[in-house]
Amino acid sequence: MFALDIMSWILLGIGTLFLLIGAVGLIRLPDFFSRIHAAGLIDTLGAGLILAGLMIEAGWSLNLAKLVLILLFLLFTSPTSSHALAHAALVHGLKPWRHPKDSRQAQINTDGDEASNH
Amino acid sequence: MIFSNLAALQVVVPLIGAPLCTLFGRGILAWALSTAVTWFAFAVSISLLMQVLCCGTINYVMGGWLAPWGIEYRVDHLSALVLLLITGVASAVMPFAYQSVAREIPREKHRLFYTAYLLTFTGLLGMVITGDAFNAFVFMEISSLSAYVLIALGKNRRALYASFQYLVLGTIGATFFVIGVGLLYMITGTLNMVDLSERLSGQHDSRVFLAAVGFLVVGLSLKLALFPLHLWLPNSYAYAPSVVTVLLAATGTKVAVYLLLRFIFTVLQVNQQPDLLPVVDLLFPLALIGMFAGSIVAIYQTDVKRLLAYSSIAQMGYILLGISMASERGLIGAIVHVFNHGVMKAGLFVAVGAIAVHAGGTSIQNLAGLGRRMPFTMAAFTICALSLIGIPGTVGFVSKWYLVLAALEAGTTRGFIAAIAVVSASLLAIIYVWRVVEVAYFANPSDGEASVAEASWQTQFSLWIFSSSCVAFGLSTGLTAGVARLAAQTLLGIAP
Amino acid sequence: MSVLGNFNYVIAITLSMIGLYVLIERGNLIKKLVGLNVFQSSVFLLYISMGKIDGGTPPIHYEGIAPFSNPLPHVLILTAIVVGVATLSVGLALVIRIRDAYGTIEEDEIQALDAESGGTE
Amino acid sequence: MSEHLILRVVIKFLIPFIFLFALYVQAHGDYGPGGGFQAGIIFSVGFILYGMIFGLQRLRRVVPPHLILALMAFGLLLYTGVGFATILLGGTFLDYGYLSHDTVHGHHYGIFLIELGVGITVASVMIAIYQTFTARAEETTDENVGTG
Amino acid sequence: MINSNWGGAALLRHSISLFFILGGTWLLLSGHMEALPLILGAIACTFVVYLTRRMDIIDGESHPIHMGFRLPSYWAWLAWEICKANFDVACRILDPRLPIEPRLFELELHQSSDLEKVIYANSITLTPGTVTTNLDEEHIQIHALSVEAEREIRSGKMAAKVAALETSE
Amino acid sequence: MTSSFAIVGAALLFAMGLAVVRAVAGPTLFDRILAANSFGTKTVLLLAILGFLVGRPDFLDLALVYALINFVGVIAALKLIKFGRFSDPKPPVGT
Amino acid sequence: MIGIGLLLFLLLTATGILLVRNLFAVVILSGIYSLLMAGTFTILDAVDVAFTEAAVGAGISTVLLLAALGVVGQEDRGRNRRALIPIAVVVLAGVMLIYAVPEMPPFGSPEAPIHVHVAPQYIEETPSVIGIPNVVTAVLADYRGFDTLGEVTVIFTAGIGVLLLFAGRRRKYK
Repeated sequence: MFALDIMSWILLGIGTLFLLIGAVGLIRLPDFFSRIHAAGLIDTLGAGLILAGLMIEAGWSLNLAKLVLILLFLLFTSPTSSHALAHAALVHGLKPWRHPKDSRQAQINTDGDEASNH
Repeated sequence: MIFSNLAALQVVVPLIGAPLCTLFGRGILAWALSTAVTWFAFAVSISLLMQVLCCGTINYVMGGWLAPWGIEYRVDHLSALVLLLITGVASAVMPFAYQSVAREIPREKHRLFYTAYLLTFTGLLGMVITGDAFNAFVFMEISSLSAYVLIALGKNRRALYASFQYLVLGTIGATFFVIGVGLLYMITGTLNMVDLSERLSGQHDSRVFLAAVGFLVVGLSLKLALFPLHLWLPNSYAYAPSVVTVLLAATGTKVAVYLLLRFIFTVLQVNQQPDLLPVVDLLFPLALIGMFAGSIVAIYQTDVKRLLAYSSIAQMGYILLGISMASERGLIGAIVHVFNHGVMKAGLFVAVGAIAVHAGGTSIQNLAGLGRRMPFTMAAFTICALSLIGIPGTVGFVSKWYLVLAALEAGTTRGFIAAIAVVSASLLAIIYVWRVVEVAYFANPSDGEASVAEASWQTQFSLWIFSSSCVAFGLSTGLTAGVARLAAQTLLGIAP
Repeated sequence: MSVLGNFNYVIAITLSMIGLYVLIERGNLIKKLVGLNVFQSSVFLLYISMGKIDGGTPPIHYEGIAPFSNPLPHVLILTAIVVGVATLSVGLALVIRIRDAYGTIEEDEIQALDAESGGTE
Repeated sequence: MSEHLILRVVIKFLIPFIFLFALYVQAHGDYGPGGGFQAGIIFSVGFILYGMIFGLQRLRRVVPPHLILALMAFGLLLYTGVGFATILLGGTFLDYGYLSHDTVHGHHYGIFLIELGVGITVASVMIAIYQTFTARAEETTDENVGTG
Repeated sequence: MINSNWGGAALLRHSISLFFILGGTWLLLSGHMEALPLILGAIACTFVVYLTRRMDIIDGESHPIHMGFRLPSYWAWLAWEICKANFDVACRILDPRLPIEPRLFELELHQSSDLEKVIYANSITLTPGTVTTNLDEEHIQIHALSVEAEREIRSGKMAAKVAALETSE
Repeated sequence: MTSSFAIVGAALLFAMGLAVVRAVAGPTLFDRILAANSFGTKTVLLLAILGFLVGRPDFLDLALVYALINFVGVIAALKLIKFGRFSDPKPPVGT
Repeated sequence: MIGIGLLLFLLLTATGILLVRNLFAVVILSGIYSLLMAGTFTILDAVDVAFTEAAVGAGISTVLLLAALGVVGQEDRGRNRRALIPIAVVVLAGVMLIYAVPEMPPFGSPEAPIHVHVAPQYIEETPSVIGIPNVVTAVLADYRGFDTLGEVTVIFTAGIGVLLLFAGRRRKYK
């Protein structure tokens, strides 16, 4: 029993860690497209590990089933919405940020988009 | 079985009528169904009134749960009278509605229009009959939501904007009401009005209580278009379809007045709490300003519908004046005026609806010479207009008489001011009514529109019901003033 | 009892005032409706805060759990939420119609158009 | 249209489960959080998702507007009908105890039926509102009113 | 009813499988084994199957029963890949120098069915560091956070795994 | 065990705060939608945690609903952006 | 503690709604606001309400608002009313409520009037008289079933209203 608790703690801990890193990335990364990757961090390992930790805690019960359903649901929907979001942004004309050293293109200002959204 | 469930049927039958109207109301059926429902409701309200008169207050428990736990319907003299007004107006206007709706609303919308009409009707009835504060809010929203939609159906695009303004202000009003009810609930733990009043005694100096009173009064004042909060009213009345204007002008604001009376007297028991009297005192100046501002603005209107709308704001001032006196006579005046003003405004707006159809518009110029072209309509209009002034022999006189009596009876300076105000505002009413009547009877019609036909018999039927009751209730005051006296006594907690 | 002790109420009141301000002050009709939403839902918060009881749990009977929070505010607010969404949808429908009829959803422009097309006021 | 490929496949997969979940919420309102209203909303969300991905035309073919209107009225009638039944059986309006010999069972039936009525009305109203709004959006673009 | 180009037998098979999947889900959600909830569950599942048929959304795309048990083993592999990628991205975010070189690139698709394409695209998105931004008949466009992520995709390991899902039937 | 749930809850709250900041700050609409989406995921997790924290795991139904609703909201937002309005001019080609 | 955090976020989001000009962003923020509100409700033990608020506020309302934005465009041109009257109204109402706060029953106190008067009977009676565990459903559908009838009627009214506003051909206004 104690071993299970430890397992659950570890899973929750790592999950929380990834969650926080993802959230920091959401703020820290330079443009929309790279932020999607940070959000992906939260959606996959953050959510997955936390839910897994809870599953261990729930034991063999109905709650386990529900947690599995939630996880499955998240794993189906989150890439779909990420993809749709990225695609829409590209179609809409948002240009991905490139590293200054990495390209000869002029750097595209990500802030200029507000005005053209209608 | 039916007889013991009358209180429930009063609301539930229109409530069932609405979806039935959606399902089956093809063609003329929608109108027929609505007529049947409103007339049935009228019959029910008459028998409810008789029941109340013979055996006192009716309590009906919904779902068999006793009062503070379940929702209770409570019919006393006041609610029976207001129910009678609502059902009476709604059913008497149906013959007029048949043609008016056919003209103003596209055919494919009729079914939904009558559904919404019945829903408004249901909401108004529910607000009056319920004895539960939160239930009143729910029904308030039913009636308001359907009223917004009905107003927006007017032909002019301004109807849309008027309706939106009404929606915003009406929702603010309703939300304030909910805040007020919530605060009261917070310190008592109950929502039933009678139970509330019992449990509130002794808490009258609590700050929560005072805030609750403030929010309730402001919220309801928004709904009843008390003077500085009246902004939604003129446009809504002016641009709504005729039938809708009749129903709302005659009953919509009256129901809000009813709720105000209910809360001030039944729940808060202002008259027994000397430290609460400032609440009603505050109504006094507002009522005076409303009376004069409404009348004066009405004088300058060029559109008869708007003129009548501003006159409604002024008349609301009379009613609040009566309430602010918080005496038996004053309340009788207020209650009688609620009833009387409902009847006469219904008549006036039916007439204006007929004029709009036959004379091509409702601006004062359109009325030129109508006294000869539409003699019956204009005669009925004039009767109702005279009672708006308060000529003896009409209903308007009765209510103003009680108001002046109450004012003089008070014997204070304020009383004298009130009495003078009632008389002088009536003089202002003479001016704006005269402007209309003069044009109708003495002006020559502008060229071209030579052949204006008299309104159809259905319209005449509705119109004459209202105008003749203006005279009938003006001559025999037994029903209105008698019931109003009993209602006032119940409100004030004086044994009849 | 200090004001801070009723932190929830204070926040609910502040929120409702922000909502009310957006509702009254903003000229854009959609924004008004969003303000209305904020205003209403903060009133819901006020109600729900009353219902909370220290150490309580949701009022669903479950073996061996003692104090329940008060279910009545929950019921009232369920009804009020429904009323809120109904108002919102009718309001939005009106806004769309206004956009059709006037070509704008800014309050001052609508009023200007109304004044332009003549008529009283 | 490529975005549609991913969205289409995922949503096709999800919709049955959304419906099932809505019905579960409807049926288990007695035991846990939920009830007719929430179920109705979730149910309508399933249809709205379908409408968003597959277009209004197909949504209208699945649930034609006249059917929606009828269902709206039907839900409300079901609710009031239960109330009338209790009156006819000798109780007051909505006194479910009279629906069965055993009062507790009566309450069960009553709650079940009215929650069903709530669910039907709410779901159909939400679908109706969505259909109406999007239909108007299409019309507006057809006329090319622009953004001004 | 909307016409479907799916044959009657396949449609029936998918309907029945959907019914049982839904039934299982219902049991997991409900947990009440009394008669009434079970009857309600049966009614609910039938109703949902009816609705989905009416919506014309039952087919192999939405209920890939033909992939059978190969799917879970793919998921296990994918989970491990996701863990590795997560670690990589997390390091990049936390590194004070922020060593990212975002790039967009296109690849040719070798998967034949729509379903495989979708699984492939979603797997790419699910793996942090790469997001599918466009998918059409022959090409897939990907936004990657770093050169390494791009190289990983270009290696084609994942594409092969996905392609193996539908073969051999 | 409870304390560890509380710690996770607090961390989630912090992450949610960052998401709200992103949603308010923008700068593009897509950032806001992304923030809302990620916010939704965190709410789902928070609810699941809360269920265990309060000892009433039947909150999980709620979490499931949140996940669903969040998805719908994002799809609706994208739909609007992509078409500049809200509907397809013609139904897409069937399957 | 989590509750306080959520409340602060609510304030932050509401301020965002107040200040942000782009209507689309406002709608997204109002979606987040609803989610936060739902979270707060959960913490305050109102599970059913949280359920509904999430489904309605974050789901349906957002979809409807977005649908409407699709028709009316998403600019807030930002010409507001003269701010004096609104500020006065808001301050007045706010002060009135804040004034009442110190005398409100303390938050969470089991002795508050609402916890001793009507509600205890609901909680005690429900399992035996109505026979279901969820007290909220029992009160909603049974004790106060008539309120719920009103609620359904409100929704029905909204549906009828929207259909009525859009039925038929578009009318040309003068």
